[in-house]
Amino acid sequence: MLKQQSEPTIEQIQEQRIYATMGLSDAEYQMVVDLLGRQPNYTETGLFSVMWSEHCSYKTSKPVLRQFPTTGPRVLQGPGEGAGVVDIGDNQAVVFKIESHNHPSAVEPYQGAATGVGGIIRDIFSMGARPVALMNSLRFGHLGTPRVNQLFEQVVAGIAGYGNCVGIPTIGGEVGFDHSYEGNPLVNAMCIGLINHEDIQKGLAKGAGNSVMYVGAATGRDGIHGATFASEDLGEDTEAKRPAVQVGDPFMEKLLIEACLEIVGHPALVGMQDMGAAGLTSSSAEMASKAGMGIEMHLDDVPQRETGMTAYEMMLSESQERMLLVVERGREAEIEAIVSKWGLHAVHVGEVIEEKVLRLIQHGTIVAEVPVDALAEEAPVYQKPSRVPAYYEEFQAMEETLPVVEDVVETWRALLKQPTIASKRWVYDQYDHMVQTSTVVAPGSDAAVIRVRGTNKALAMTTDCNSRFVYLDPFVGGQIAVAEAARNIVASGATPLAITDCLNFGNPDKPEGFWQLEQATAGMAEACRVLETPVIGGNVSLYNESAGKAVHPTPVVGMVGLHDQTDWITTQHVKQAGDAVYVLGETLPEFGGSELQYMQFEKSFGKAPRIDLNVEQTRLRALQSAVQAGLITAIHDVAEGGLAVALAEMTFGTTLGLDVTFAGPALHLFSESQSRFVVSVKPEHEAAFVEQTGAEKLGHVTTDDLIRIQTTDTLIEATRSTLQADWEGAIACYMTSKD
Amino acid sequence: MKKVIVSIALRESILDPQGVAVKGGLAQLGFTGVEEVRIGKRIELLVSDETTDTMIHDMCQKLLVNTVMEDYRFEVEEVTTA
Amino acid sequence: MKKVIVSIALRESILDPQGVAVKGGLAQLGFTGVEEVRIGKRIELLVSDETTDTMIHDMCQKLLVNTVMEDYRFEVEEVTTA
Amino acid sequence: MKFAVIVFPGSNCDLDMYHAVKDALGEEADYVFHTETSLEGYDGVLLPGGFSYGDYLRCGAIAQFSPIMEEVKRFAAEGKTVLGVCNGFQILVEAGLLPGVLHRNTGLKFMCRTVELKVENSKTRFTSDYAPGETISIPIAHGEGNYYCDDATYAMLQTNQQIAFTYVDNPNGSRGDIAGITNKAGNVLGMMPHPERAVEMLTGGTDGLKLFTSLVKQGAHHVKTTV
Ligand SMILES: Nc1ncnc2c1ncn2[C@@H]1O[C@H](COP(=O)(O)OP(=O)(O)O)[C@@H](O)[C@H]1O
Ligand SMILES: [Mg+2]
Repeated sequence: MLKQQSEPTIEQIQEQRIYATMGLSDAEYQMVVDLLGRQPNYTETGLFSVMWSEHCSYKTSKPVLRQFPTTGPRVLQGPGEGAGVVDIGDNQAVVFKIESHNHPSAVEPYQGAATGVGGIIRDIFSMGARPVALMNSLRFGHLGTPRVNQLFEQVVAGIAGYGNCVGIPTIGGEVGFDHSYEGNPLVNAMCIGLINHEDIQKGLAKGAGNSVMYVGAATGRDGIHGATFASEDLGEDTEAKRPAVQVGDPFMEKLLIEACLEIVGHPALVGMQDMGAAGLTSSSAEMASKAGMGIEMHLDDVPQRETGMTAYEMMLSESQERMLLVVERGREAEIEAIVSKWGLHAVHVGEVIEEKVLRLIQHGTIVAEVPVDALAEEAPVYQKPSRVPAYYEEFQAMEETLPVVEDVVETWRALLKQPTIASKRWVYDQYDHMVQTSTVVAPGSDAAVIRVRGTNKALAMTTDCNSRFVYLDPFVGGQIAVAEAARNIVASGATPLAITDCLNFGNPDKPEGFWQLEQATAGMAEACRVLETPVIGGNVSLYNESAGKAVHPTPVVGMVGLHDQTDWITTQHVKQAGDAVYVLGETLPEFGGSELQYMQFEKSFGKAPRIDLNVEQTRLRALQSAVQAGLITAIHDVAEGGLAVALAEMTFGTTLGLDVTFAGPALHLFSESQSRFVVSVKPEHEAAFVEQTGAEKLGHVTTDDLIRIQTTDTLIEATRSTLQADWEGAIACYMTSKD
Repeated sequence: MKKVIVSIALRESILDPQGVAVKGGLAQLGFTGVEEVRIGKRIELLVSDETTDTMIHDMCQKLLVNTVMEDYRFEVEEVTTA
Repeated sequence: MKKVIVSIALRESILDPQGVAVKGGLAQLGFTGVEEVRIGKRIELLVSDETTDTMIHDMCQKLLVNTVMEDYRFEVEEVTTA
Repeated sequence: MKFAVIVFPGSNCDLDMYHAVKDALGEEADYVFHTETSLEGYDGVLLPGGFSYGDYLRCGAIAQFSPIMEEVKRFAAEGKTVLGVCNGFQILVEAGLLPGVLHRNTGLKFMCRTVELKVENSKTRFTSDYAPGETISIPIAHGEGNYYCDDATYAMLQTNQQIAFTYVDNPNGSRGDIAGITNKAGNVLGMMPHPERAVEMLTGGTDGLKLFTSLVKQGAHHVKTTV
């Protein structure tokens, strides 16, 4: 049985530096004392510790995030709310955001991934939008060891379990495998929603006297600030009181979605926000702070799943599937009527007050009272020192050495079996990617596409980041991450609109770690400016390290694009024999960070491939006009594994083959030079296509079960069905093989 | 041959959405006297006589039980083969 | 207050794919002496003192158990509230 | 014809079913909430897919006790059309309107893909627009679609021609490759594949549409003969 622990006193917090176990530095504690004009009690210290954590305050990353362009003609809401909003015409808008759940997934992969999906969905519908699609971006260690296989299997199952149950199609994503993620997998989830302009909600606690209402799951001791329990004086009970794993309840989420979206149009609703990280604390403090008001909360009225919870525990709990609503005074019953139809309750837990404080009342006494702005706005911001890492200088100084490939066809086959390149069907077969019956391009092509029901428009979406390039050269790698996403959007026939990003990095307190963050975001910012894709929101996940080793810096880009007409939707698969095959973009001998290099050396080194953003943008524009002119039958961007892999992938799932000639040595077929596409075109459109894009002809599509590539030094041939079998079976093979 | 019955339950503090839904279902059926429902697993293993308790604990901790969220215990019964 | 523990198992004649997979998993871990694995449910109910055995059978047959494929039995324990 | 699309807490293919009827088929449809008790005025009832009550405990187990289900049973007993897809099928089975049970796929994983079905019986009111033995492509999306029944039941299904659809390549371990069955009277169909997801070329195919057009033809016929 749990023994009720008495909380440390105000003096103990200071003298024993208990605040430090919660993650506040000495200077930050002093700032709190100054802001309050007194020492904080235990609950108050807890409020500051979570609100001033990196996760909530972005105290380390704010300076680098300021580089991002966040506005544009279509941007209706940039960073700052639950999710960004972009106009798509006809009074409609698309709402999207990506978020990480790396650490919870490392501890409990199924629930960690599931609750990651649940959390990002709430960000979308708390804006008032109907969630219409989910995406994800995953990174694991080298597949084939029991530990990595189990993480991969459970994370995918968790994403599937949650998304399938709530009825939002998971229509795409990416999975990468690299030693750098061995001890620290990455699990990023993205959600996309649709909304009418007038329904856009802001999480504002306006109007003194209005009711603060709690809807959703009861609060338990889930995910409470782990650090707190590490303090020694908790002794025996530490194990039992260890922060409990957060369990997702997708059924509850589904009810919340329906209830909240029904409330969105209701005049009695003033504001709405989900309880994400730091649960009740962040939702209440932020809603009040943004509205220039305060909130008084009666903790005894908060629905509780466990008995004897302290104010500290309730405020810091990260129980899932909870929403906080502000409702016009006197009209609570109208909201309750809607919510109860869905089997839920809207519970009055507090009121909006004039005084700009968060005041917590429990058992008839005030247990905490702090200025809301101090919590939500006045967290310190740090400019961390930055230093160029030795590895980078070494890589930059390296002589470019070409890899040696003895048997080109064997290498080609081996690359297609690399889990990062191999078919991800094993993954997306487990996701319901069709529910809501709007999926036009399902997983398996460059970007996924859903139609916008009731219009002739469609939305394309992708998540991308080649972290090996970011590791080799964060600035260039950051540019490439954005450009690659744009390529995938354009390859689907759409116009890029905007991005959301998830910055997965190591420890920023190490100057070399901060340098990576600084450089990568600078590169991304520049690419966003040139490619005209503003950043409308995102998430930062730092300290992704295990045993002192950081993961490859992984700034995942989630991009959404728009098709004004569904006729423009294009996929990567060739459609008909006789079509001409073209390549756009120059192939150079670039192998730093390539899949070939990793396959041969199990590590990445050297220089990242170069990229010229202006060339990229010109090429993207040219392709878009070619698509819109109806000149193109298939487009695929050239990514991991180079041209050899891209050409093969164009034929997979079809019964067609290719006969092409490549004006370079066979080795260059595996180069990962940037800004390249392979395209198929009907013979009658070749002239117009070449004129618009300047593409170079490779050959044509055939009816044979054969891919034939003549290079300047070798003729390479393989049957499509063999290559496809290699590519299709690889992941399942890794998952069933005994190691 | 021995029969091992492993009983697995979610830790007390961990949310059991299934249990909550089943409680609701029972209430809908008119069984209102049900305070709480917790859903766990019951795994029956038929093992060779050489299997020791330590080995069973090992199986539980390595595979059968998710020790981050679940507690378990087991009983062993002798099985007389006909 | 009484605590009811319902044990639910798949009928013997029905293939238990999960059990087969777990057996394979155990073998992979080196536990080769495992002949068979069957995975069932264990439901714990906290019920009012008035709840009779007939009522519990009723709950099982109406909701907790699908009698087309599952068998069940239950035990009742008294709970002393502190 | 006018269809009722039943909405249980956790249903999530209700929207798809509704649009299949309204937009692709051009007939009338209403959402009917699970707490309703009347199906007056409807010619057919559609139980959509999803995860009613989270599919906690067993798929469809809790939904069978929703207030509307008494009325669905009455409706079925009157010989009117009831179609349960995916979770709807699971609910019909749990409610005893169809025999057997659906349990975990043998591969233990949720599967979402388009599969080929064989129309085993094209004489039902749900399949009359299909050719006998026709092969059609329809999406599946389920983790527990593995149909099981005992030998006697299986023999009965065969004798009475209650097997409407089978899988060409069994994805989940279903007994006799069963993908969909009717009740003995032929007015209740349960199937795991989603015909409502195959009604438009834009979203992947139209092979499911004939199921709905069959119903409309039969409905029109039914109206004619009873007036
Ligand atoms: N985690 C995932 N979830 C869903 N779909 C995925 C996932 N990973 C990859 N896919 C799908 O597999 C296909 C190939 O992925 P990828 O090789 O990353 O494409 P690209 O290099 O064009 O970005 C895409 O359609 C993608 O959406
Ligand atoms: Mg691509």
